[in-house]
Amino acid sequence: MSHISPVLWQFLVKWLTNFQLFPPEASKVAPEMDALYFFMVLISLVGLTVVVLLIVSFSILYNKRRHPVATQIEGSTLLEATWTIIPLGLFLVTFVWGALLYFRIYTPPANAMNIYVVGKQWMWKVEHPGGQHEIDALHVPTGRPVQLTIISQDVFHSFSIPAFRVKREAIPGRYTSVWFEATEPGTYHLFCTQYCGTNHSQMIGEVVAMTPDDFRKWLQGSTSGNSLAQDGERLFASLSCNACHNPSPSSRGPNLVGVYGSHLTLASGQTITVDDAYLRQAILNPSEHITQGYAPIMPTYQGQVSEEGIFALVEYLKHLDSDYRIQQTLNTTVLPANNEGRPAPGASTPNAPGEVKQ
Amino acid sequence: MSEQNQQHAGHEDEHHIVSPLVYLTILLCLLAFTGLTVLASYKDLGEWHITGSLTLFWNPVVALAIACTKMTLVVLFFMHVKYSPKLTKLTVISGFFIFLGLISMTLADYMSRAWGRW
Amino acid sequence: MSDSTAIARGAAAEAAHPHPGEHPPYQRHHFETVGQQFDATNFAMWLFLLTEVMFFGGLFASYLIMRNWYYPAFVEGSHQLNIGWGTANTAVLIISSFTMAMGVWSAEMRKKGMLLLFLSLTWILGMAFLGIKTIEYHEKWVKHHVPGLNWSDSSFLNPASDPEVHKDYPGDKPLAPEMAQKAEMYFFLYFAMTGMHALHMIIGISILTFMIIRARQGAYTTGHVTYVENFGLYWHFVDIIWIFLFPLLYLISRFPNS
Amino acid sequence: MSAATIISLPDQSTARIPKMNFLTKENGLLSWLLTGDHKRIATLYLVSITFFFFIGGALAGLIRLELLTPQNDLMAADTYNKVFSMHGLIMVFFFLVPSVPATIGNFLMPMMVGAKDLALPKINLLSWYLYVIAGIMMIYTMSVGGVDTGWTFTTPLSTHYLNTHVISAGLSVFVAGFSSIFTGLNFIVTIHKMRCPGMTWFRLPLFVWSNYAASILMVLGTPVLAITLVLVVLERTVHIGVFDPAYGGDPLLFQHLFWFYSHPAVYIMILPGFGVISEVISTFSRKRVFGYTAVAFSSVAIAIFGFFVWAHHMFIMGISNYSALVFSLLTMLVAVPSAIKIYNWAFTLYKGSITFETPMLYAIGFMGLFTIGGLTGVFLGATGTDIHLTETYFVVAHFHFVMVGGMLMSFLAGIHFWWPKWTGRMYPEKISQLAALTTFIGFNLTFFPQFILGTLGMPRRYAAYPPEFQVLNVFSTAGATVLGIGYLLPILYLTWSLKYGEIAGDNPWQATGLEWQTQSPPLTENFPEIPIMDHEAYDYEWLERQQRKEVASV
Ligand code: HEA
Ligand code: HEA
Ligand code: HEC
Ligand code: CUA
Ligand SMILES: [Cu+2]
Repeated sequence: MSHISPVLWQFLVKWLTNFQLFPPEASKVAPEMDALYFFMVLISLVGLTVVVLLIVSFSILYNKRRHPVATQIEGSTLLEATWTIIPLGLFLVTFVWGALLYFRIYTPPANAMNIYVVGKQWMWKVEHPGGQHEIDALHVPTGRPVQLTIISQDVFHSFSIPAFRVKREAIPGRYTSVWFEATEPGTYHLFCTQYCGTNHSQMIGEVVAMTPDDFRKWLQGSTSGNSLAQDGERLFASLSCNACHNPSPSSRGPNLVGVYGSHLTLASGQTITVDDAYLRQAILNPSEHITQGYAPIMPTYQGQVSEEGIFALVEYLKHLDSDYRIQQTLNTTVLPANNEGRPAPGASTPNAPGEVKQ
Repeated sequence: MSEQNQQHAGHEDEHHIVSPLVYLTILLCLLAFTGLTVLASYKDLGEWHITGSLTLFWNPVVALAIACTKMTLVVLFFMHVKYSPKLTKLTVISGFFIFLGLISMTLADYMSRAWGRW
Repeated sequence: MSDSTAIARGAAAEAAHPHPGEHPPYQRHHFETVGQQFDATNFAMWLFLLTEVMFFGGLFASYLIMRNWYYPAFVEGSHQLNIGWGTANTAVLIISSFTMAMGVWSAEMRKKGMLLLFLSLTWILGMAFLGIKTIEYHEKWVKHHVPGLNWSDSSFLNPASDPEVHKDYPGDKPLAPEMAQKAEMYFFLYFAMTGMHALHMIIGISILTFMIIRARQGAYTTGHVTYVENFGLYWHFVDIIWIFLFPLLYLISRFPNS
Repeated sequence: MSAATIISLPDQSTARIPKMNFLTKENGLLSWLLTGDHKRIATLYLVSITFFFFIGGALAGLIRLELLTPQNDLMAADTYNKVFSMHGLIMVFFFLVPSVPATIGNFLMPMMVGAKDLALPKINLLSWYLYVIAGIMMIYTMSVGGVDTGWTFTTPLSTHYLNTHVISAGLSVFVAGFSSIFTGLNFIVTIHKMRCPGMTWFRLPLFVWSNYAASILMVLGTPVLAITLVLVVLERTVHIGVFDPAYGGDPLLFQHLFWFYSHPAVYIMILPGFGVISEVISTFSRKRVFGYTAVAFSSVAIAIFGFFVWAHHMFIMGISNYSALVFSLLTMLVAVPSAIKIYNWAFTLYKGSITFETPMLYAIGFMGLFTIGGLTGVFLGATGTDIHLTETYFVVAHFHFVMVGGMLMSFLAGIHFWWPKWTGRMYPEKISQLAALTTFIGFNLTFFPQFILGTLGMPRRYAAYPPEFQVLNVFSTAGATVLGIGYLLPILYLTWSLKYGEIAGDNPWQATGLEWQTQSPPLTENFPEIPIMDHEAYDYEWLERQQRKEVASV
């Protein structure tokens, strides 16, 4: 042992103590993903072993010295059918299994709490509905499904949390989403996995999964004062959206109360369901989809609102379920101290009167 | 094997020299179709609501159908594919097959997105 | 090739080498027979056209998707095109395809005069096409419809500012600014597609010039029509591309859903 | 290794390399630069791609050195990005795509079908010139500062956000693409139209079949890449276009168009290699390839299905879930023909009479490594696991297993196998066996740890990484050094053998292909007279009869 150089020795020790084959399983889907992964490892091993066994045994048995003259064989339909059908069957099983998992990871449950993520060169900006902002970090509670709504403000990025086995591309100009439910409190890697230019490898951070209690504490400790929806409300007023979108019968734009989740008929005759992505489009490219019965007069807000601002507007519109809110905004640009409207999750507590800062 | 034979069979009948009369007929057809497609474009041919969000407009459909017909005429007669060996026919068909694969599978992705654009 | 190699490629080739076994001068050394040479080059030309199909395929795919995204902009963009010129150009190109086919026919019939006539006609029609295209491009330039280089949205922000077009399309409404911008995308694709097509025309006309010179020396009327025939394929292919560009760019947006 | 061998060389004391052959036919630089001879063009290609391989390899060395430590200490992040981008671009477009088809394929295709040359010799030469022009453009790009888009030119990064030399790199790949289109086109025409009498489709060597399939992909896929790159270049120059959302475009459209080429391209990169393996396995087990028809058709099936799986590179990129489903299913289907091939090769050994010369060692290495590479491709093709594994080192390991463990191994197998035909001389057997072993070991050491890294979540294209990944990276770098030696050896001893190698004679392996029935190096016209094919491919009994006849007549 003494002959091994200390560097090498240290190295080996380090390796043996830290050796892992897969990252921690810290989310609900992680064990499911790993089950499929190990199933595939297993069939791969079987397939590979068969190949290797065949090669090795034939190499020994039919070595030229042992078997100087080859016996010519055409082929064998039966054998060939065997090794067509068995791999095909196994591949199809992985396909179905994989597809189930894929749909699971990319179909958020209805009760998921929503967190917004903006990727930019080279950082992740996270917006909680409660108004907490984070950079290159994401705090989430355990035991609760969390949906991420992701967008990039410049190039492709990709939001990856290996310990949760989830990953989703951040695409410029479009929302994507992914969800997970953390199970183990802890700190995990957050990577940008899509090559995005110079500091791609610096676009990393950490995901902190906390028990619901800790999470609540954290939310309170890191509040910025007003919720995302309130930010949105303020934007709604300052961009004078309410000039057109108000409950008065003479308003030029449709009333936006309850618009989220509703079915709109467009001038083209198409019907669509209003979701986050539609709201974003309606603000940035209003003329692309004109609601039936309205003139295409809404101006574009491209270049005037940041992606975070749009998130705020979207969050506001999502929770806009009574005319009262609009009335309020209409009447005064000073925010009402105690607003009605369903408060955004996690945002209720910090909103004491007078706390609103501009 | 079959192709080997056909390749040679090809030589014998392949150099079918198309008569100028055929060319002239095709030319007239093509010009007529050009006229037709322009005329058709000046008329609103309406639309067909398949389901709520799927609507088919007849104008583009007609225009593209005429274009396809014209293409077929050019390919078959001016380019002699009608008189060409099977191999040439197969080549043409496979080209369009892959082309349609590109277009249709790309468009299918766009159309089946939950909500992005489209 | 097998025994059937002796079969010459029809009357034309037969006359070219009356003594079997003696190769005509245009037969390349590595081919066994003229027939094989003809088949091979002809097939190669077809394969090349396949690559061209796929090459334009990328453009067509882009166009279809963008048109569906920015439908109003593409509609009004296309209203800026002059269907008269487009139709004229389509006719010109179709006729040139006809003259090209006749050129091939003359070569096969060994009519040097006819061949020269038809090749020259094709050449003239090709130039006419490019001429008309130049007029159209020039108009785009004058109207500031050249994306990236000389662009202004005004015709789309306010269609009435463009009385000539507005007269024909009174239904055109002012586009919202961000949609009007997308008309630039339409013209980008318009220039990319017609430009790529025009490039093919220019290449074709250059080859045609060379062929006319060679044809005057009697090159293609000795029974060796491969070159003319293959060029014909290319020319017809370029025609076909236009046959699709014409409706896609000029015609199909005349009646947007109202 | 076993002492048993099938090498049968002529008596070295009397043997001479034939005076008249394609190498000696004409002399002088011009006779090479203006040649129409497919064998000379193949030689030109061989020299050029070897050059680029070593550039690409040196860049790989830099990558591995940088990744030795978690920090980016050897070079700036920017430089690292340029290094792996150039590594990918050069290895893919300037080495692997032309490797087997444009060199070995060019050399053999006419001989295997019994023709004097490819159907279009001038186009063939043009293809090499295009390659050289593209190569010069790439070297220019590299010398003025390189490009850091990754080999995938991802928009909008490439169109809007970088100020490196995207345009010259893009145009270079554009030109290289046409070079490969012309090679493919030439092969298809040659296979259809230039077969010698009696050479029916099902008497063709499997090498021809698999190159045929690859050529279809080249002819139909590459133009889409070409137009895509043109659009990228236009977008960069006129600042309006269809890919960049800032101009209203759609970056996913770029992904669709790019992968429409680049997935088929991976089969362009492997199918010709499959062909080499068929030839080598058959020759060294003295047996007809088991299930010839299935192996032949599986190549064509891969080519056809291969066109319709491209979006498996985009599973997490926001394509529709239903699309993902379809593409995943097709990916599974396209994997099956490869499985068929592997098992058919394995069964070719059954009741054979096997020897283990270098090409065979490489071929066996290929079978193991390609199986691993291919099966891990299935991990990525399953939509669910792809979410976790995509864009990590798992993908890097996957494609190095198939490209380096697969195609590069088969390229080396082919080079050794046809070296005697090409140069008339044998390579030194013992040292080359050592080289084969070295590459195999080095390869596994380099890339196997990357599977684990990828599973652990280490992202690809990272100049710096969290320290806990270091150990495996150190293994990988150590392996790359061994691998580098493994690749350096052949170039040394092969060069040596040009002068000092034993004289090979016409058919040192006692192989059945038509190319072995002519002198080595072959005549410019390949055969004294056009052969007549009167037996199946890999008919070793025919070969024996033939040899008996020859002996009798002497
Ligand atoms: C030579 C090149 C080559 C080849 C042949 C392949 C072959 C395959 N590839 Fe690979 N691939 C690449 C080169 C290649 N790939 C490259 C370069 C990338 C990355 C590009 C980039 O992003 O930079 C990539 C990326 C890549 C991805 C995208 C990953 C991602 O970015 O998320 C996927 C996903 O489906 C994939 C799948 C496959 C599959 C299913 C095959 C199949 O064809 C494999 C088929 C083979 C087998 C399956 C093995 C043999 C089978 C057996 C022996 C049977 C076993 C028996 C039993 C199961 C019983 N590849
Ligand atoms: C044909 C294709 C091919 C080949 C042969 C190789 C060969 C090698 N590749 Fe590469 N690789 C790619 C195609 C290929 N690669 C592609 C497409 C990418 C993706 C790029 C992207 O993300 O855009 C990639 C990316 C890539 C990465 C990931 C970079 C990243 O994502 O950050 C790594 C890291 O280990 C790597 C390593 C290697 C190594 C060690 C070899 C070795 O096999 C090379 C061995 C050869 C030599 C070493 C040369 C011979 C020896 C000498 C010249 C002497 C000098 C040697 C030294 C200084 C060591 N490659
Ligand atoms: C000039 C008046 C005007 C202003 C200012 C305006 N809008 Fe609109 N908006 C409209 C009209 C008219 C429509 C319906 C036609 C359409 O879909 O474009 C509309 C549609 C919408 C829709 C789509 C929902 C639906 O029912 O059609 C949303 C969401 C929306 N606006 C949000 C906003 C936001 C957020 C702002 C401010 C940042 C804003 N609008 C400012 C006039 C306006
Ligand atoms: Cu952001 Cu990589
Ligand atoms: Cu792929």
